Amino acid sequence: MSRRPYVRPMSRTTWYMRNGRFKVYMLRELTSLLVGFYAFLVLFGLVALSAGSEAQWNDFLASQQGPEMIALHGFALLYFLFYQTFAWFNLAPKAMPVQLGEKKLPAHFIVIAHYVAWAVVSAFIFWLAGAI
Amino acid sequence: MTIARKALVWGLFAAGGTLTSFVFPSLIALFLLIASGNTPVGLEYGQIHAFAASWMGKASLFGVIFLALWHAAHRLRVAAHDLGLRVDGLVASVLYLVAALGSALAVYYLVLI
Amino acid sequence: MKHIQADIVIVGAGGAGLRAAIAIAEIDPEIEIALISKVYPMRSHTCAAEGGAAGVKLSDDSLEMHFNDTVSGGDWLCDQDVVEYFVEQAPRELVQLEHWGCPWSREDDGSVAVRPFGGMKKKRTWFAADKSGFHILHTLFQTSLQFPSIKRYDEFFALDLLHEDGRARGVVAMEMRSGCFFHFSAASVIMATGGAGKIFPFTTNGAIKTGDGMAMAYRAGVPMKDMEFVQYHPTGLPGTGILLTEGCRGEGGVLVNKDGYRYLQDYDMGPETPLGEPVFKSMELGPRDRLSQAFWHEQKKGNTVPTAWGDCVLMDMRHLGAQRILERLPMVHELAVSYVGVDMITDPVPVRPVVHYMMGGIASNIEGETPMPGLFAIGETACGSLNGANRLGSNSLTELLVFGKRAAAGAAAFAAENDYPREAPALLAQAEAIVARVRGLLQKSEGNESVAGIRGEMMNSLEEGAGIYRDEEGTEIACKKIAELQARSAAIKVNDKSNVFNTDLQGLLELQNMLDAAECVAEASNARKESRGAHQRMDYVERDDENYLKHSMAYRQPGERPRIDWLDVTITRSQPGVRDYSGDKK
Amino acid sequence: MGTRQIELEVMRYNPEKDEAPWFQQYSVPCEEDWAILDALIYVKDNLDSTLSYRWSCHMMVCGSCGMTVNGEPHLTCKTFIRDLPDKVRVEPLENFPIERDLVVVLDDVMQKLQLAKPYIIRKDDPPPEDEEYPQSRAALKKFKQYTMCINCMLCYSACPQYGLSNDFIGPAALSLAHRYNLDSRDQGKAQRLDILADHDGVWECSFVGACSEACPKNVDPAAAIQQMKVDGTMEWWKQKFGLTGDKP
Ligand SMILES: Cc1cc2nc3c(=O)[nH]c(=O)nc-3n(C[C@H](O)[C@H](O)[C@H](O)COP(=O)(O)OP(=O)(O)OC[C@H]3O[C@@H](n4cnc5c(N)ncnc54)[C@H](O)[C@@H]3O)c2cc1C
Ligand code: SF4
Ligand code: F3S
Ligand code: FES
Repeated sequence: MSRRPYVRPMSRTTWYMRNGRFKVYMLRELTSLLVGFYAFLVLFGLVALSAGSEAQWNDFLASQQGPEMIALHGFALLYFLFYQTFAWFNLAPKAMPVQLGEKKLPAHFIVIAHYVAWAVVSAFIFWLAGAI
Repeated sequence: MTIARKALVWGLFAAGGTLTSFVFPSLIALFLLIASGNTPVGLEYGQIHAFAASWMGKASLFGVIFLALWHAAHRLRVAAHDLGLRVDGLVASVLYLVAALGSALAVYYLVLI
Repeated sequence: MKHIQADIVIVGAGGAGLRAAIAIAEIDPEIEIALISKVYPMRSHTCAAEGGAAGVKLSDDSLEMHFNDTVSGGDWLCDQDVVEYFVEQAPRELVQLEHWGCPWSREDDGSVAVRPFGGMKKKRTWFAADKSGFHILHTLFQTSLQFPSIKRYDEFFALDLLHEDGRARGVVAMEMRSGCFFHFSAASVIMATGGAGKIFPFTTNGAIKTGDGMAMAYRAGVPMKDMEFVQYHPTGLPGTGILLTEGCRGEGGVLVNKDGYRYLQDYDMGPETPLGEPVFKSMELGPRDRLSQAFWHEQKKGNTVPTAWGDCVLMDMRHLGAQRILERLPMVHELAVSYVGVDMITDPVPVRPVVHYMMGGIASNIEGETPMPGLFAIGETACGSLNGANRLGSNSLTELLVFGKRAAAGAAAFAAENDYPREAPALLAQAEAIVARVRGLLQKSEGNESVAGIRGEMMNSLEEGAGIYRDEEGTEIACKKIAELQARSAAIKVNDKSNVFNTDLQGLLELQNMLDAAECVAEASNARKESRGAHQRMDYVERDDENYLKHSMAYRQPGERPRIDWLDVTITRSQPGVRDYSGDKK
Repeated sequence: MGTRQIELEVMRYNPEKDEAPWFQQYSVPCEEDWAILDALIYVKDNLDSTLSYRWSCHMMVCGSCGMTVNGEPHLTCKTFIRDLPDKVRVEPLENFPIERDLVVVLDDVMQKLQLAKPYIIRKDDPPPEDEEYPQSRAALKKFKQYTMCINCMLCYSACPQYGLSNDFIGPAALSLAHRYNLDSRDQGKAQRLDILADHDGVWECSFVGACSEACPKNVDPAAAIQQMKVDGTMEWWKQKFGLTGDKP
């Protein structure tokens, strides 16, 4: 046979370095580490709470203080906002398009609706936490 | 059936993604407040304990932890694959197990409160 | 050489070939179909058709009117029994496509919408925005995927027809990816290889439209009918030749010259119609031959607009407004922006006539039968005499469907009735000879001519000698030139010696086919000494029903000029009359 | 109109001669309004007739001319010289085996289109042969976007998940299935979901989104796939609660 199709190898471990879009994708996927981390952090809080003593809880709070914690949470907040929250909202209209009659609701409407809902949810959480 | 399992896994993943996108920024912000020594009143022992003791509180805390863990586990599984770790069965078992364990612990401690 | 046995071989998987394949599969799933195409089916040029497909739909319309429009549009060179059958079957075929999922544009009440088209007295062109052919082709292709009896041979280049005792018996094809030769034998063969627009320099046709099927049949002794009738579409983009569909004018676009004057009123298509209110069969909704000829005169008068790509007139659509343009004509809007940098919402677009469609082709009849038993021809490669001397826009997509289906039935019946020996040594020898010819081309190591060079000369000589207007002297020169090029093409050397996807070799094979088609066009233009429809002679300006109400039939005579015969036109109820394109106003 | 000299760097591969692909340079005098395809045609006609590539319509509708231009998948008849630097690298589409020069092997994706069952599937009888299905403009709008796919396969070339595993059914085939699922005339959704919501179907997509960015026809396959995931999930719950008689 004269045919001999050539298969270009694709690196299984570093393919995402090929272009900016793929790098952003990997950064986006890695927010899952933060999600896991904070889920466990909340769990630790629960452990402290479940002991039933104020001291334990305060110890937990104290353990969360300090400049390195500020740096960690600060970084996490920004990273999370850009690569998880905003990314998720921006992609939402693709999964859940809204069509009213003959017109598709423009994607940015759906995105904006998400931001509004997010503001409300966040305000509620802060209110619940007594922060506002 | 594969269809069924994947649909369930993905459904929870998507729910977790949506939930964390909405809730986690505030959650992280609260930790930031704590870190900078400005713990809000609602997180002082009495109030937070009361919240976690209520049914509503328990349910929402569990929901957040469970969905977040599930979301993280599933996404890490995909990321592991993307990074070239091609032992999907093992990776999935470990990650989902951790998520399940975390969720079970959450239930245990919530019941204790 | 590999041998493939089928009951029916279809060459070409465009609209016509696919429609036929589906029809056969529906007639009897036991019939083995080999569907050969030099490109993947959805790349076939049917995908480029924009405007739509004609079929009577509204209650104020009638089969009679569609018949009359088609026959007068074709300047009475249509076979009227064919037209009668066509107009009757058209609506059913279009509904059939609807059932198969074609995304036709819709009216408010959920019924399929129709739009006006040039030369049509009523709105009867079914459309899917401005990608009608694309949607038809993809609907057919996707629908065909459910029939296991349709066995596809994609990217197989058919080389020549096999025939024995005057009967078609199969084809030889080359698999492009391997360079392997395949001998397909079958009881009937359907040619559906599309047109040959690429023999001209400016055309709306894609690279694949090289007249292969015509040439294959011609070489096998089948006559080419009415090859002098080449349709120029009046509104192609300069440079690339990309089409701006007639739908643009159907929606209300107008043509103006350099002074902003709607010049069509000077060519028997007036009076001027109000802007944005097109009137059926007048001004911009006149037939294509008339509009293209009007351009030629404007150019002679110096009324055209000079552009970087040559002389043009302007199509003004600004009054339609952004919304209508973007909803109904999104693709042409994008094409004009991309290829000539003009936004039709804010500016008029430069356009010029470009070669668009071959009315002529393999001689065939109402059944899709050719004079060679067992050989059927459909679609643009065929001349079933629906279109006469000038095709009306949107009739040909429907033609693919109506006669694709009809020929399928004929081919299936022929295959059933005519048992044939499966082993045929004579055919094998024929096949070997065909392969040897192609191998010879590939192996030749000397030669000072090139495919591109000869192709260029062929295109230019046709444009000059057999363009919108013709005369004795010009066609004579063109005939000689084509003959000379045929001889010179023997000196082409194929540089690429590879077996795998050798497009250099393919280019040469296509060029040979194009030269055969070009020979027919030039010779038939030379022979028809009258003016009719798309064939306009400056030395014989009148239509001559006395002598030329006949189809020209070109027969190949190896080493000599082809013999041109004449065949009577079938007339059932409409005697030749005057083509009136002044709307209903006069 | 001026011409501009463009250095084309074209990937060549002749399986009968070359061990591996390599690059060949051509210097092409391009007209300002040319697309890359025109430059390739110039090469074929004037410089080197042995270069192989696919093309036909030159009007962005046949889907033949997809290639990798400066690292990104493009239709070469839609990629204009005016938007490119003086040096342009042209390679075959990524993620497909190279047959020859710029021509890739498409067998895999052609098979996948078939998996999508891209035809109207009915449980009820269709209307009589001279009657249309009524379909409102709104119902048409619902799936129209997904009918625009020209099968150029740029999306497969862009999608890393397809690159990593050819088992993935992939963006165009899935969008095609979605197109029929959304068509008001079709009743075959359950059948399609059975195949496509299975192992190598929609779930293999990790929503990289590159497919939609590459798509020259704004089909947005990424959206189709996410919607199918939602559909698949809903269908699963429906089946769980016996809300659907759809199970074949
Ligand atoms: C730009 C444009 C717009 C048009 N718009 C309209 C319109 O609005 N309305 C209308 O009615 N008509 C329109 N037409 C005309 C109409 O589209 C064509 O006449 C029709 O599509 C031809 O279809 P077909 O099936 O005969 O051939 P094609 O679709 O051209 O298919 C030919 C097939 O033959 C195969 N083939 C060719 N040679 C070989 C070979 N050697 N070996 C193997 N296979 C081969 C090809 O691979 C292909 O599959 C338009 C034409 C053009 C160019
Ligand atoms: S979805 Fe877009 S990119 Fe993919 S094949 Fe279709 S048109 Fe091409
Ligand atoms: S790029 Fe691939 S991973 Fe999904 S969103 Fe598109 S198919
Ligand atoms: S050549 Fe047809 S899409 Fe580019």
